Amino acid sequence: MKKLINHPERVVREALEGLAAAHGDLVRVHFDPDYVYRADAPVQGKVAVISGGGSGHEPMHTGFVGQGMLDAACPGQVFTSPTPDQMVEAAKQVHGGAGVLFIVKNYSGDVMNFEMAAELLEAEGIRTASVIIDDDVAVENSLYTQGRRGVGLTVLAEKIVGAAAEEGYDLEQLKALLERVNANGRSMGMALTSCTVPHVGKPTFELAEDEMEIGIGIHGEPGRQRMKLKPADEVITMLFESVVKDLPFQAGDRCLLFVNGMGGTPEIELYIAYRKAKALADEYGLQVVRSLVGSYITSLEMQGVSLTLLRLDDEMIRLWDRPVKTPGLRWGV
Amino acid sequence: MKKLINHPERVVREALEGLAAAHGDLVRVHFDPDYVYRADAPVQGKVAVISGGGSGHEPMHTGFVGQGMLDAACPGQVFTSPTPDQMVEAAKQVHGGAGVLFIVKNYSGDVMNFEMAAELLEAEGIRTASVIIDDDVAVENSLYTQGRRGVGLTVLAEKIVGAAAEEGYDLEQLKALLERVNANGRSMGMALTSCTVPHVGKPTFELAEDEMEIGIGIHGEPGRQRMKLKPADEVITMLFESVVKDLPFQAGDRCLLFVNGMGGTPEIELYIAYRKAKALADEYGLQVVRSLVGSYITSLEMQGVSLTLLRLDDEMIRLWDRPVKTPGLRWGV
Amino acid sequence: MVISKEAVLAWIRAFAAAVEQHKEYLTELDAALGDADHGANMHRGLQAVLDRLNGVADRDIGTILRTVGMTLVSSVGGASGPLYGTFFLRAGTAAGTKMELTADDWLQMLEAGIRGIVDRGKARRGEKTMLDALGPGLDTLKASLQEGQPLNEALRRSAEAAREGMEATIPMLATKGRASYLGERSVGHQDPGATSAYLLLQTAAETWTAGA
Amino acid sequence: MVISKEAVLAWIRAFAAAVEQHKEYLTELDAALGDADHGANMHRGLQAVLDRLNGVADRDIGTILRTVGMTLVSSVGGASGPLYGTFFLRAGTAAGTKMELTADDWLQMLEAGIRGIVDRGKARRGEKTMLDALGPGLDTLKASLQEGQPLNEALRRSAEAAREGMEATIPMLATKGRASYLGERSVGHQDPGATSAYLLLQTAAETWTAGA
Ligand SMILES: Nc1ncnc2c1ncn2[C@@H]1O[C@H](COP(=O)(O)OP(=O)(O)O)[C@@H](O)[C@H]1O
Ligand SMILES: Nc1ncnc2c1ncn2[C@@H]1O[C@H](COP(=O)(O)OP(=O)(O)O)[C@@H](O)[C@H]1O
Ligand SMILES: [Mg+2]
Ligand SMILES: [Mg+2]
Ligand SMILES: [Mg+2]
Ligand SMILES: [Mg+2]
Repeated sequence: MKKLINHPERVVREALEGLAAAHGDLVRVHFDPDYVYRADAPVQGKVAVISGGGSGHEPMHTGFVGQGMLDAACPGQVFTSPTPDQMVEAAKQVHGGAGVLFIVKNYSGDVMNFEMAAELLEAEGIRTASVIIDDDVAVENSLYTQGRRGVGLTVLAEKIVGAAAEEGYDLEQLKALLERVNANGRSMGMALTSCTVPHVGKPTFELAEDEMEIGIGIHGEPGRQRMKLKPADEVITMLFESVVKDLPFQAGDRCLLFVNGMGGTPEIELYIAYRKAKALADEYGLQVVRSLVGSYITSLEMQGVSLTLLRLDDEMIRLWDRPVKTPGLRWGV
Repeated sequence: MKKLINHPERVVREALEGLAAAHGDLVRVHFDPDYVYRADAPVQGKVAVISGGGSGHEPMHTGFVGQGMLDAACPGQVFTSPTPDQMVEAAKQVHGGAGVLFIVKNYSGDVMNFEMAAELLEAEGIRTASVIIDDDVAVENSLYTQGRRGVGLTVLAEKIVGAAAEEGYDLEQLKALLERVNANGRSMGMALTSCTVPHVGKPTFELAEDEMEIGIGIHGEPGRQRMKLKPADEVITMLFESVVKDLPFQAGDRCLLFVNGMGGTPEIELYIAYRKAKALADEYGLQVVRSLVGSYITSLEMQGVSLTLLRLDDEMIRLWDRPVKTPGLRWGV
Repeated sequence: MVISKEAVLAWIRAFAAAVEQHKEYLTELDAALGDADHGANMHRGLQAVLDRLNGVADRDIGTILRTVGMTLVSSVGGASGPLYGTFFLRAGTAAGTKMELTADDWLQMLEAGIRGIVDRGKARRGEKTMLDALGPGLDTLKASLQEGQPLNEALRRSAEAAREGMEATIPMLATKGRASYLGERSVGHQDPGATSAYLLLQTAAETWTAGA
Repeated sequence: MVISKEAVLAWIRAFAAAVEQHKEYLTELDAALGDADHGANMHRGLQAVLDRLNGVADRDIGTILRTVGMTLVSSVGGASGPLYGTFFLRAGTAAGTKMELTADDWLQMLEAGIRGIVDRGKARRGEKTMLDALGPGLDTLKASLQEGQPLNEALRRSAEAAREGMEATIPMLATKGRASYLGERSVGHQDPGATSAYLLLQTAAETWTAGA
C-alpha cells in the first residue's frame, strides 16, 4: 500500500488536524466526537445544514463547510458512516434556533446513524428534517436493494440548499427544495483502478490492466458491469445515456453538467470527459447552463470519473450562483 | 496504460476543447497554434501576463487564465514545451498596448522557446520581459546543471503577478515583482508512484512497492534520492528542512505554505501533509499567514506531494488576497 | 443454572476477543460483499466497549448492556454500529436491573434485541444479513427450552443454529445493505454481519457453558 | 561531385524516415535520461516537415532548409525544437539561394547550423548533448576535405565520427538539459539528442553517397 500517511488508524484524525490548521479562517474542528463546523457558527435564526458520511471522499463533506454551504460536517472513519453522537454534538454546536436539516446519502449505515441522531435531537427539543440523496442510476433493481446510492448529486445539493439556508429559507422550505434537487438529479460513475482502504492495506477489488468497472459506487462497491477498457468517448457515452434516460431528461431542459474525478484522475482526463459529455448533451438538446469539473466527491486514490446531470429551474440557478466560501468550493466572495 | 482518453495524440487537443466547453464564460481557446486566453482580452492599457509549458500539469497553466491571473497560457504537448508561434500568436491576441510579461519555468526547452518568441515579438515591435522561475531546491548542484527547475512557486507567482497586472503595474514593476517572488520562494517534491506519458504508454520510471523518490521533478525526472517509503511525517520533514534551510527562512518570517498534490494524490493525504508542514513551520518560528492546499501543479496521475514556502511582504499579501477568477483558482469574485 | 453478571461480562469480553481474532476474516468477507470494513468496525467498537466495561462492572446487567449498546452506537459507525448498538440497548432494557439471568430472561433479551435490529434496519430474514444468523439462533433457543432442554444444551444448539444460518447466507441474494448493490454477484459469499452475529451467540454459549 | 537540391530533399525525407524507424528507441533513451518524449517530439516535427516539403520543393536550398527549420520550431517544442530549428534556419541562411551544394558549401552550412545550436542552447561539447555527435561530425568532415578526400568519403567519415561521438556520450555526465538533473545517474546512458543528431549526419552520408 503506497500512501502518504503515518498510520492507518490516524488518517482521519490527522487530516482533520490539517484541515483545521489550513483553514482556520473558515472552519473549526471539534474532536471526540469529530465534526467540522463553520467558524462563525451558530448563525442565529438560520437553519443549520449538516451532512456527513464516511471519510475518504474529500473534499466532500468536510471541505464544504462554510458560508453558503454546510454549517457542519460529520466525518466517519474511512468509508464508514459517522456515529449519531457526532451529528448530535455538531447540531448542538451550530444550530441557530431554526432547526437542523440533515443531508444523508443513501447507504444503510448513514441512514440508520442519522436516524438515531434525529431521534436523540428531537428528544432534546431540537427540530430536525432529513432528506436522503439517491441519485446513482447504476443501481437498477432498486426495489430489491437498499435503493439507489447517494453520489455526485450530493455536492450540488449541498451547494444549492446551503445557499438557500443562508438566504433564510425555513426548515420546511429547505426540505422541499432538497427533495426537488434530489428528484431532478441523476449520476453514474466508473473506475479504472481500485482504491485501497488504509486499514485494509490492499485494493478493495482487482481490475486487470485492460479492464474497467462501469457503475461503481464511491466505496469501491462493484458496479453494473466489468468490461474491457474503452476509449473515453465510449465510456462517457455509456454513463451519459444511462443518466439521461433515467429521469428522463428532455430536449430543452436547462441542466448543470458535473464531471467528477474519483480522486486519482488527472484533470486533463476530466476535461476530455467533459468535452464528450457536453457534446452528448448538445445532441440531446439539453441546455447546459452551468458546469462543474473537478474532483469533489472522491474514493481515495481511485482513478475514474462520474457524471451528474441536474435539471435546473430558475430558483436552483439563482442559488447555485450565490456566493460560497468553503475550503473545497468557493466563488463570489 | 490505464487512462480515460481516446488517443494519446489527441489528449491535449481534446482537453482544451473540454476546457473551452466548460468555461466559456472565463476563457477562450484558440487552436493551431494552441493557446487559451481571457474571454475579455485584450484589456486595454494592461500588461499581458502569459505563461505556458508542457501539458500534463493541469490546472497549471491553462486553468489559471482569467481575471486577476494570466491573460493567456500556451500548452505544449504532454511534458513538452510549447513552440514560439504559440506564444507569439497568444501575445498578439491579448496584449493591450503595455507590453507582455512571460513567466517561464526553468527547463531548457521552455527557456529556449520563450526566448525565440520574445525575439520574434520584439522584431514586431511588441515589448516583452521574461522571468525564469527556478524554485526547486532538489537540484543541489545547480552550477553544473540547467539550474533549478521551476515548480510549485509558479502557481503562487502567477497569482501574485496576475493581480498586480490587473491593478495596473507596468512591465518593469511586474518584472521586478516577479523576480522578488522568485527570490523568496522555494519548493521540493516527492513521488510515491510514477506517471505515464500517454504516447509512451508505460510508466516513466519504476518504483518498488516500498520505495519513494525524494526531490522528483514535475515530469518524472528522477530526484535527489530513491529510498524506502517512510511515514508521512518523516517525508514532510525531509522536504520541509530542505526548503526552509535553502533560502534560508528565518524565525518571524511571514510565509505562504503551499502543499501541492501531484495529480493522483487523494486530498485526505494532502491535509495529513499540511498538518506536519504547518507544525514544522511553527517550530521554526515562521508565521504561516496564508495557505494553499490542493493539486495545482501536477504530473498527470503521479501520486506524491510538493511543498512550497514563499516569504511574503505586505505587497505580496495584498496581491495574494485580490480577487481571482479562473477555472482553477477563484476567490473574491 | 443461571447466568451471573460476571458471566455476562465474560461473554462481552469473549465476543470482543473473538472479533479481534477474526478481524481480518470479517473484513475479507466484507471486501467480497461490501466495503471491507466490518472487521475494523466491530473491533474498534468492542475495544471501546472494553475500555468502558470496568467502569460499569459493579452495576446491574441492564446498565452494563445498555452501556455496551451506547458505546457501539458511538464508536462503530456504518450499518453494524446502529444495529448491534440497538441490539444491546434493547437487550439491556429487557434485562432491567437484574443481577443474574434465567434461561427465560436470556430468551426474552435475545428476542428484544433482534426486534431492535429489525426496527432499525427494516430487513427480514433471508436478505443475507446478521438476522440470518440471529433468527435461527433465537428460534432454536426457544424450541430447545420449550422441549425442556437444559440451558447449557439450549445455548449450544442455539449457537449451532446460528452457525448454520451464517453458512446459509452463502447462496443467498443480498437485498439489504451494501451487498445488495452486487445483485447476482452477491451469491456465493458469506455475509460478514451474519458471521459476527454467529460469534456473538457462539461466545455466549461457550462462555456460559464452560465447565458445565 | 555536388549535392543537388533533390538530394537535399531526399536527405530530409531520409532523416524523417530514420527518426520514424527509431522513434521508440529515441524515446526509450529519453526515458532513462529525461522525460521520454524525444522520439515523439522529433517524429511529430518531421511529419510536419514532410507535409510542407512538397510546397517548397521548387525553391532554392536555403528556402527549403529555412522552411524545415521554421516548421521544426513551430511543431517540436521541448529543447530539441528550437535547437534543430535553429540548426536548419542557420544552415539554410548559409546555403542562400543555391540550387546545388559543393563540399565546401555543406561544410559551411554544417558549421553555421552547429553555431546556431550553441548560440541557442549555450552548451559546449562534453555536456552530453547533440553537440557531442555533431561536433565530431563537423571536425571530421573538415579534416577529411582538407586532407583531400572526395566528398563521398568525407561524408562517410563524418557520419562515422558522429556515431563515435554519440556512443561517447554514454560515460559522460550531463550538465545541460533535463538529463543534468540526474547528476551521477546520467552516466551510463546514451544521449537521445546525440542519437538523433547522428541519424541526421548518417542519413546525409547515406543519401548523398548512394550509388557513388
Ligand atoms: N438493514 C440491515 N439489517 C440488518 N443487517 C444489516 C442491514 N444492513 C447491513 N446489515 C449487516 O451489516 C453488515 C455490514 O456491516 P458493516 O460492514 O460494519 O457496515 P457497512 O455496510 O456500513 O460498511 C452486513 O454484512 C449485514 O449483515
Ligand atoms: N542546451 C542544450 N544544448 C544542446 N542540446 C541540448 C540542450 N538541452 C537539451 N539538449 C538536447 O536535447 C535532447 C532532448 O530533447 P527532447 O527530449 O526533445 O526535449 P526535452 O528535453 O525538452 O524533453 C537532449 O538529449 C540533448 O541532446
Ligand atoms: Mg462501511
Ligand atoms: Mg519534453
Ligand atoms: Mg462494511
Ligand atoms: Mg525529452
